[in-house]
Amino acid sequence: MKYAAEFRDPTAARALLARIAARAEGLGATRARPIRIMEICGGHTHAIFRYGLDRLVHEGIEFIHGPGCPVCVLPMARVDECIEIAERPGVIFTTFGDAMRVPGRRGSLIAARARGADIRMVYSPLDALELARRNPAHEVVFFGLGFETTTPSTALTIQAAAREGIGNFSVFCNHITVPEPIRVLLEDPHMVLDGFIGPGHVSMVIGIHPYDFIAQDFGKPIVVAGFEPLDLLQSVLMVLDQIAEGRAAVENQYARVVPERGNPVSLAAMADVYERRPSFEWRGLGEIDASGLRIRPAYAAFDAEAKFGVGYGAPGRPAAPEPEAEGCACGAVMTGRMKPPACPAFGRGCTPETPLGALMVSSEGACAAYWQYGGARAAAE
Amino acid sequence: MKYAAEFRDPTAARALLARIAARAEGLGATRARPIRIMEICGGHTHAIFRYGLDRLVHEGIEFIHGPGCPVCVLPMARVDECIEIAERPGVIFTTFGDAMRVPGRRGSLIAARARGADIRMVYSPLDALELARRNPAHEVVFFGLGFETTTPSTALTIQAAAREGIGNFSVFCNHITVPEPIRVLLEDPHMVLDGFIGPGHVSMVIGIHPYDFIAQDFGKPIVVAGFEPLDLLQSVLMVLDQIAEGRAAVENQYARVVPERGNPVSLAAMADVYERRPSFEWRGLGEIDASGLRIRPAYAAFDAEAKFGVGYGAPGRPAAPEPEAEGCACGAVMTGRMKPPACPAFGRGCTPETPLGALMVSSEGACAAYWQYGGARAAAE
Amino acid sequence: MLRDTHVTLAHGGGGQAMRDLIEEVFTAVFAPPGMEDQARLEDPRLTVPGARLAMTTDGFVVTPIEFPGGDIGKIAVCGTINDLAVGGAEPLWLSAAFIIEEGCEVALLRRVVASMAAEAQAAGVRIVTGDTKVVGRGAADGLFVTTTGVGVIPPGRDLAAGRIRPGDVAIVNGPLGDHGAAILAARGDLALSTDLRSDCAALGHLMEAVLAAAPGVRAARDATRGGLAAALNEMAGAAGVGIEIDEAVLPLRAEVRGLCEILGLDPLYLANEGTLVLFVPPEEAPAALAAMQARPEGAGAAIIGRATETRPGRVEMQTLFGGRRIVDMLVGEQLPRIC
Amino acid sequence: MLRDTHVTLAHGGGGQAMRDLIEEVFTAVFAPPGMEDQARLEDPRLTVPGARLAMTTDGFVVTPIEFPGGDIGKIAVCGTINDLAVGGAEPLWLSAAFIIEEGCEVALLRRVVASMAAEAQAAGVRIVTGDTKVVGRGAADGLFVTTTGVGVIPPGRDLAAGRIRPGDVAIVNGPLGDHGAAILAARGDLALSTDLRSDCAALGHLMEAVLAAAPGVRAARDATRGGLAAALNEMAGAAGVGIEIDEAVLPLRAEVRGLCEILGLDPLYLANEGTLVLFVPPEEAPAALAAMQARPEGAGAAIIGRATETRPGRVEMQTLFGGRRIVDMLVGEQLPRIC
Amino acid sequence: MCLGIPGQIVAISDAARLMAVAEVSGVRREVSLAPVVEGAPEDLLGRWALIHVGFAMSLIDAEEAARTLAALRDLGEAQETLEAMAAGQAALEGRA
Amino acid sequence: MCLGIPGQIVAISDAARLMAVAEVSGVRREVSLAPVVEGAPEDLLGRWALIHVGFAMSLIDAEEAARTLAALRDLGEAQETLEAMAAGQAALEGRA
Ligand code: SF4
Ligand code: SF4
Ligand SMILES: [Mg+2]
Ligand SMILES: [Mg+2]
Ligand SMILES: [Mg+2]
Ligand SMILES: [Mg+2]
Ligand SMILES: [Mg+2]
Ligand SMILES: [Mg+2]
Ligand SMILES: [Mg+2]
Ligand SMILES: [Mg+2]
Ligand SMILES: [Mg+2]
Ligand SMILES: [Mg+2]
Repeated sequence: MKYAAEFRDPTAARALLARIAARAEGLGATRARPIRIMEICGGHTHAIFRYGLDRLVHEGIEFIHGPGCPVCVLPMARVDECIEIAERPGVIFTTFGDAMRVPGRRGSLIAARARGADIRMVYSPLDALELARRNPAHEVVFFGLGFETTTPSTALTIQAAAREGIGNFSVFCNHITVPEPIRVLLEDPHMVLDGFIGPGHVSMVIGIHPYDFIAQDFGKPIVVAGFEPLDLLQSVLMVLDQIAEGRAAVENQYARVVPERGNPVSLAAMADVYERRPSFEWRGLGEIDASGLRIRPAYAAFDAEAKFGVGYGAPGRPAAPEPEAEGCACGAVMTGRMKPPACPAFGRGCTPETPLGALMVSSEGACAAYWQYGGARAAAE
Repeated sequence: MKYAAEFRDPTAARALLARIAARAEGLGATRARPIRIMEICGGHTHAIFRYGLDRLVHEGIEFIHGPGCPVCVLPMARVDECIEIAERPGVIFTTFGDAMRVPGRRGSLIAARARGADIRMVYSPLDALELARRNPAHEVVFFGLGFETTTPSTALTIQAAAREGIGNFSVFCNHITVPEPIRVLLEDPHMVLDGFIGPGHVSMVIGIHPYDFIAQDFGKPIVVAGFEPLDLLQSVLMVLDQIAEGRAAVENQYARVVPERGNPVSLAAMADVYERRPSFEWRGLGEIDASGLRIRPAYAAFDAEAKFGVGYGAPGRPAAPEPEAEGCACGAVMTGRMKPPACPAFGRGCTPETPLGALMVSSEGACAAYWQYGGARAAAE
Repeated sequence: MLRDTHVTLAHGGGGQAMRDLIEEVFTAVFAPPGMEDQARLEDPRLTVPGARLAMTTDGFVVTPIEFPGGDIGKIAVCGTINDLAVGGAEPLWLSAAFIIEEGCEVALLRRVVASMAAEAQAAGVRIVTGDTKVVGRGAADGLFVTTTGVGVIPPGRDLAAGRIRPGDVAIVNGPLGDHGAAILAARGDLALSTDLRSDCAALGHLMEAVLAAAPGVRAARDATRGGLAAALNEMAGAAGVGIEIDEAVLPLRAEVRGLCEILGLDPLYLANEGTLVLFVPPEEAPAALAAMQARPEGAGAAIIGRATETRPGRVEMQTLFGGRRIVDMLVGEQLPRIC
Repeated sequence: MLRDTHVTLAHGGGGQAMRDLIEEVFTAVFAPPGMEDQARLEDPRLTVPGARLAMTTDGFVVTPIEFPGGDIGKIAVCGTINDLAVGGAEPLWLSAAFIIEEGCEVALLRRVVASMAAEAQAAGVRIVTGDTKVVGRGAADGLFVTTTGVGVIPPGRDLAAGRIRPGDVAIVNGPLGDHGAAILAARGDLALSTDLRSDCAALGHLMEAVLAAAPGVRAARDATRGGLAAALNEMAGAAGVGIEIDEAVLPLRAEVRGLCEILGLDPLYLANEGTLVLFVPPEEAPAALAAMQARPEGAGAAIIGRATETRPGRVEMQTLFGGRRIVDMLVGEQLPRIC
Repeated sequence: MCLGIPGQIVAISDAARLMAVAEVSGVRREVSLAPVVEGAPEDLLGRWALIHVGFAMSLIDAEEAARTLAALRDLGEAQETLEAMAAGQAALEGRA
Repeated sequence: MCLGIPGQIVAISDAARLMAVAEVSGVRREVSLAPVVEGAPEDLLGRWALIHVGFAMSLIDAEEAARTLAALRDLGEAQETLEAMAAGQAALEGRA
């Protein structure tokens, strides 16, 4: 696979690992006092575990798994609202497969489908729109989920629906943005992070400058990275180089895909279709100001919240965010203060089959990744 | 079974058969020159074959099977319209099982259901109304089919729907009336009938006087009969008695169920809900003036023809009645000029599996009854 | 561990959830021999010279899944045992394959499995292997069960419809149409209620008792789909004989009659799930009838007619009223006739 | 005579329509022995002292019913033959039970039946008995087929997962995940198109060839639902050994890799329908591999790993990148991960 | 066929909506009494009615039924006498 | 995970709606070129793009890719030299 296989070469990996080790030694990093690098993005978390990078890098480097999995941070209330919509007669509810297993108070979308709701997995919002074209007697709702990488596709699909005048298509918008929770993490007085690996696919849309505040305001290095193992290792090395050199800058390891200023078409579509919500709830993190997007009134005809009267502002909706489940340490894990196996629920009350917390829900959640790839259990043996 | 088993007593039957034979002899009836008695009603036709009465009565008595099976006389165009309605998205189409097999140009309701239409068999129009209550997001259409016996039940159901304000219920009205086709038959210059057995269940609603014209205008005896075998034999005897005595009157053999003036509640409901159509098509008989009912404008909200824009007067509907299928002799059989096995199609092109004509469609059609109970094939052996 | 109350697609996905479902709901109750992909079986009766192996399969799709007198599991075990038994085979082993609709209650599955295990045990048969598949909501109607049975036909035994001779006597083991009528009422869409129960029963022991008492039995059929009419027509056709039955002696419950009157149905075409018809030479008829009546599943047994030389392949009925009519195969499905 | 182009409920009603469908579509092609309710069978191999009877069943529910490389009928025959073959049984007889949705095309049924007959003939197996049920529109997904297989395990042969020992070598007969990937693409709801074909194949002859060349084969499994990962985990658990596989040598087609990248899937969990994994003592591994590679259905055979003493019950993979990871059973169903 | 069947009113299920339970040979079904009710629905308990498509269409007149039956029974008895005579005659002839 | 995957634009399926066929290891899927098209859609034939949820989100910059790869390759070659030297050293030590 071009532009992928080349970035998995084990020989280059060994070289990078050696350099990383040398840098870590030079910085005096040890298992007890590690350099803590947060990979923000769930895709990076997944790659780290899939390729075993956490066990290959020098023991003085610790990966902290950030809040960048849109599935993990989806709060219960939003899942409940999905189900509420999906169970309306005549609705075809479409979603990425990722969201099917996320638990709400009345169970997951899988459970709702098993109860009879017409819920279908699609690969693209364009496929949902096509379903709407083909099923004029049904209302087709697309579950818009994801960070800035995914947001433009939903915006472009809504624009297409508006152009074609498709009246039976709407989006239940749960798009969220990456920079805001990072700021929350950095403002936390218990913050222990030394640097960041930035999500390359988000930056392919928004460019690298939205992260300037990380370097400028908080003095932390950040490298926007690709998703192959060599991309990740190279980015770790670039973060370590900055630390060693006493610099803090936004650097772009993923220049083959990420333009410095992002993608103008996507940015324009987002600006046209969406506006910021005053705040949005993140599972495990609570309400975060200006961290979510909603559909502008001009596109209200395509807004499932408006069409079905659900979501923020709907009558009877609880104002306060959902408290974390009893015994769940997701907040501590997500802010880097605890490793998954240290959570008392890990592998006991909380498994991928019966997730208790956000991070066990998606295979990109830190706890699920620990579990799936056996890091935890192997370590426990 | 009370009021049923008592009327199946073989000893009494033998007595009636003996009296019938004596009367037939007395009247000089022979196989070659029989007395022809038409049982108007399909229910009577069915009972005659089920109990083998045709083979038990004196050979000088010939039963002629009349047009009184609402399923048999349902024209292709109306079946097509049923399917057109049933295939609309969101429609639950309900019908008595009787109508499922009747062929239209695009096949039967069974075929439409197999293609995906939501078609359900019910026992009562009240069950269709209940489906409408339970499925508010669907339009539930009831296929109103039948003679005066059945018409009041549909009318009472529409009145109930109107009282309760149920907006998703409507009736595709195909109710027809018995007297009009009888008049057509009697006006036929080739008419060969000597008397009639009248449909007892129709008279339980309309009373016996709507048949006065048969006796008064055409001089033919008619006896309104019950449905058990003794009822039928007694009625045959009563017809023969009239003939022997040179009388022509409307008599009531079925007084235990049929009040002379019918049922006032049912008659009022029919008058409230229905009005006569200028004419209606009968399979095998063509258009007959004032022989069908339609829903009055006051109940248009419950009229599927109005709701879906189908039926008489709909744009594109062929004005002329469907010509009989090539080689089909239904018209001749239905008017008593031919016996089913004499039809060239009988048992060849036309079987209950692949009915060509109306009379093979329902098990109450004369041809189907001949087929099912082996009259024809046994005779042929 | 199985925590779910309803089956989801995960339970058919080949992963841990499926393993849990299979182990806790199925194999824990059926206790099949070994856990390989195939059961490995031995029985001395199979190696007797002249013994033949009998094999039969049926899919079961009944709605509702549980009904008065049984459930889909009970029918699935009884039906396949009966298809072996009517051929004179001693049933030995069953397989059971489940197709489960997403959303099916686990508790329902447990009840069905328990019912199968109980029925199999009572019949002296083992459920030795199985399979489960889960399909999406709307892709099946709750639960389908397919059972396959293997049995052994002792040397020298040969029941076959083709062996029926004119004069042979037709016997049924009980009232007709109970299953079809009970199911029709239980479905609820016609809003009829009755106290009827399905006749669902395993007839292996009954057949062995009859064969012991009347070794000359020519042939037997279970009168399932298409009812007595279908079984008799099939036998008349295979044997090239006529069959004549007498309406007056047909065992029929009053409620079955009532339901048929209300819906314009003919009880001869109603399905049974524990009713067989067999033909015996006239001299063995009393012994066969007595052997049936001595068992609970044959308590209502009756002689209903006989094979004739006239009209080969044709079934006729002497009506209660003194007439005669042909009893043909059903054309199409039997639909309620009302209007 | 069968005139309909589509199946209706009448074809399951027990009457003439059903008889026509069964006779013209099924028995005319399968030509089962006799027309009783049960097949009556004999085979000299069954009466050899020490021979055991093997029995297995599977329901098949694949969507779409026809797909590149096969159809539901081909899988139904191959899958059950394979479940017999991986236990060392020689497949003899199959039953086939069809659950058909109202509206199913008769032409499709004919193609499926022809495909089953051809596959059975090629595998040297007879389809000896069957059943058809028709369910209403929406009560099944087109067509389900349940096959049950009976075979004979020659005396002395004993393949069982419990017999795997540390050091035994794991061999697969060809590329992984072709079936799962081909089906996912063929379904069309993800709008992906590929040239992939299902690996659907009967492996009875392959197993016989391997057992002839390497009689010491310990155990085999067909890696169907849950993929290679499920088969290996099951074997590791049954044998109480660890299993270690090497990502670098796993046979995988480029398109399967591509599809997995696009949808965030793991090919180890994709279903196969003609792929088995077997364990042999190391000294017999070359012979087993050669015997496989000599046949078309084993042309892509490869040694993929071995049993170990460490971590009993656990499957681990050496990653391409030099790391190690646990290959666990799938949790729930594998869902596309996209956003 | 305008299938109608005699059923007995055995319970009132919803007096306001004139719904009752009718029984035919042990089979029960809810039916509307609308066509036949005059006073209180309860007055119809135990009565027989002709049931058609979920409605009690007509009350069965027990007296009329008895009258018809009596006539038929008389015919039947006359017939039995005739048959007995015929049988006696045949027996005599057979013996002769 | 914002799963994105490099795919090659191999056909234009609907130029008016900016739809094209992208191929990843022989797997084809229709995608929207909206985010990346500037001139005629045909100009993108043969180009590689980052595909995400049915959209070509970003064109892959072949030069940048080559640059990154070259750096990694240099590292790798240096590593191989180092490893060879280490192996030689180990061998020498082993012999010693
Ligand atoms: S193990 Fe479960 S509860 Fe604990 S941190 Fe992880 S996801 Fe949260
Ligand atoms: S046999 Fe068929 S075509 Fe001929 S009269 Fe009867 S129904 Fe009509
Ligand atoms: Mg069978
Ligand atoms: Mg059977
Ligand atoms: Mg049977
Ligand atoms: Mg299986
Ligand atoms: Mg019975
Ligand atoms: Mg199996
Ligand atoms: Mg299998
Ligand atoms: Mg298997
Ligand atoms: Mg069968
Ligand atoms: Mg393969």
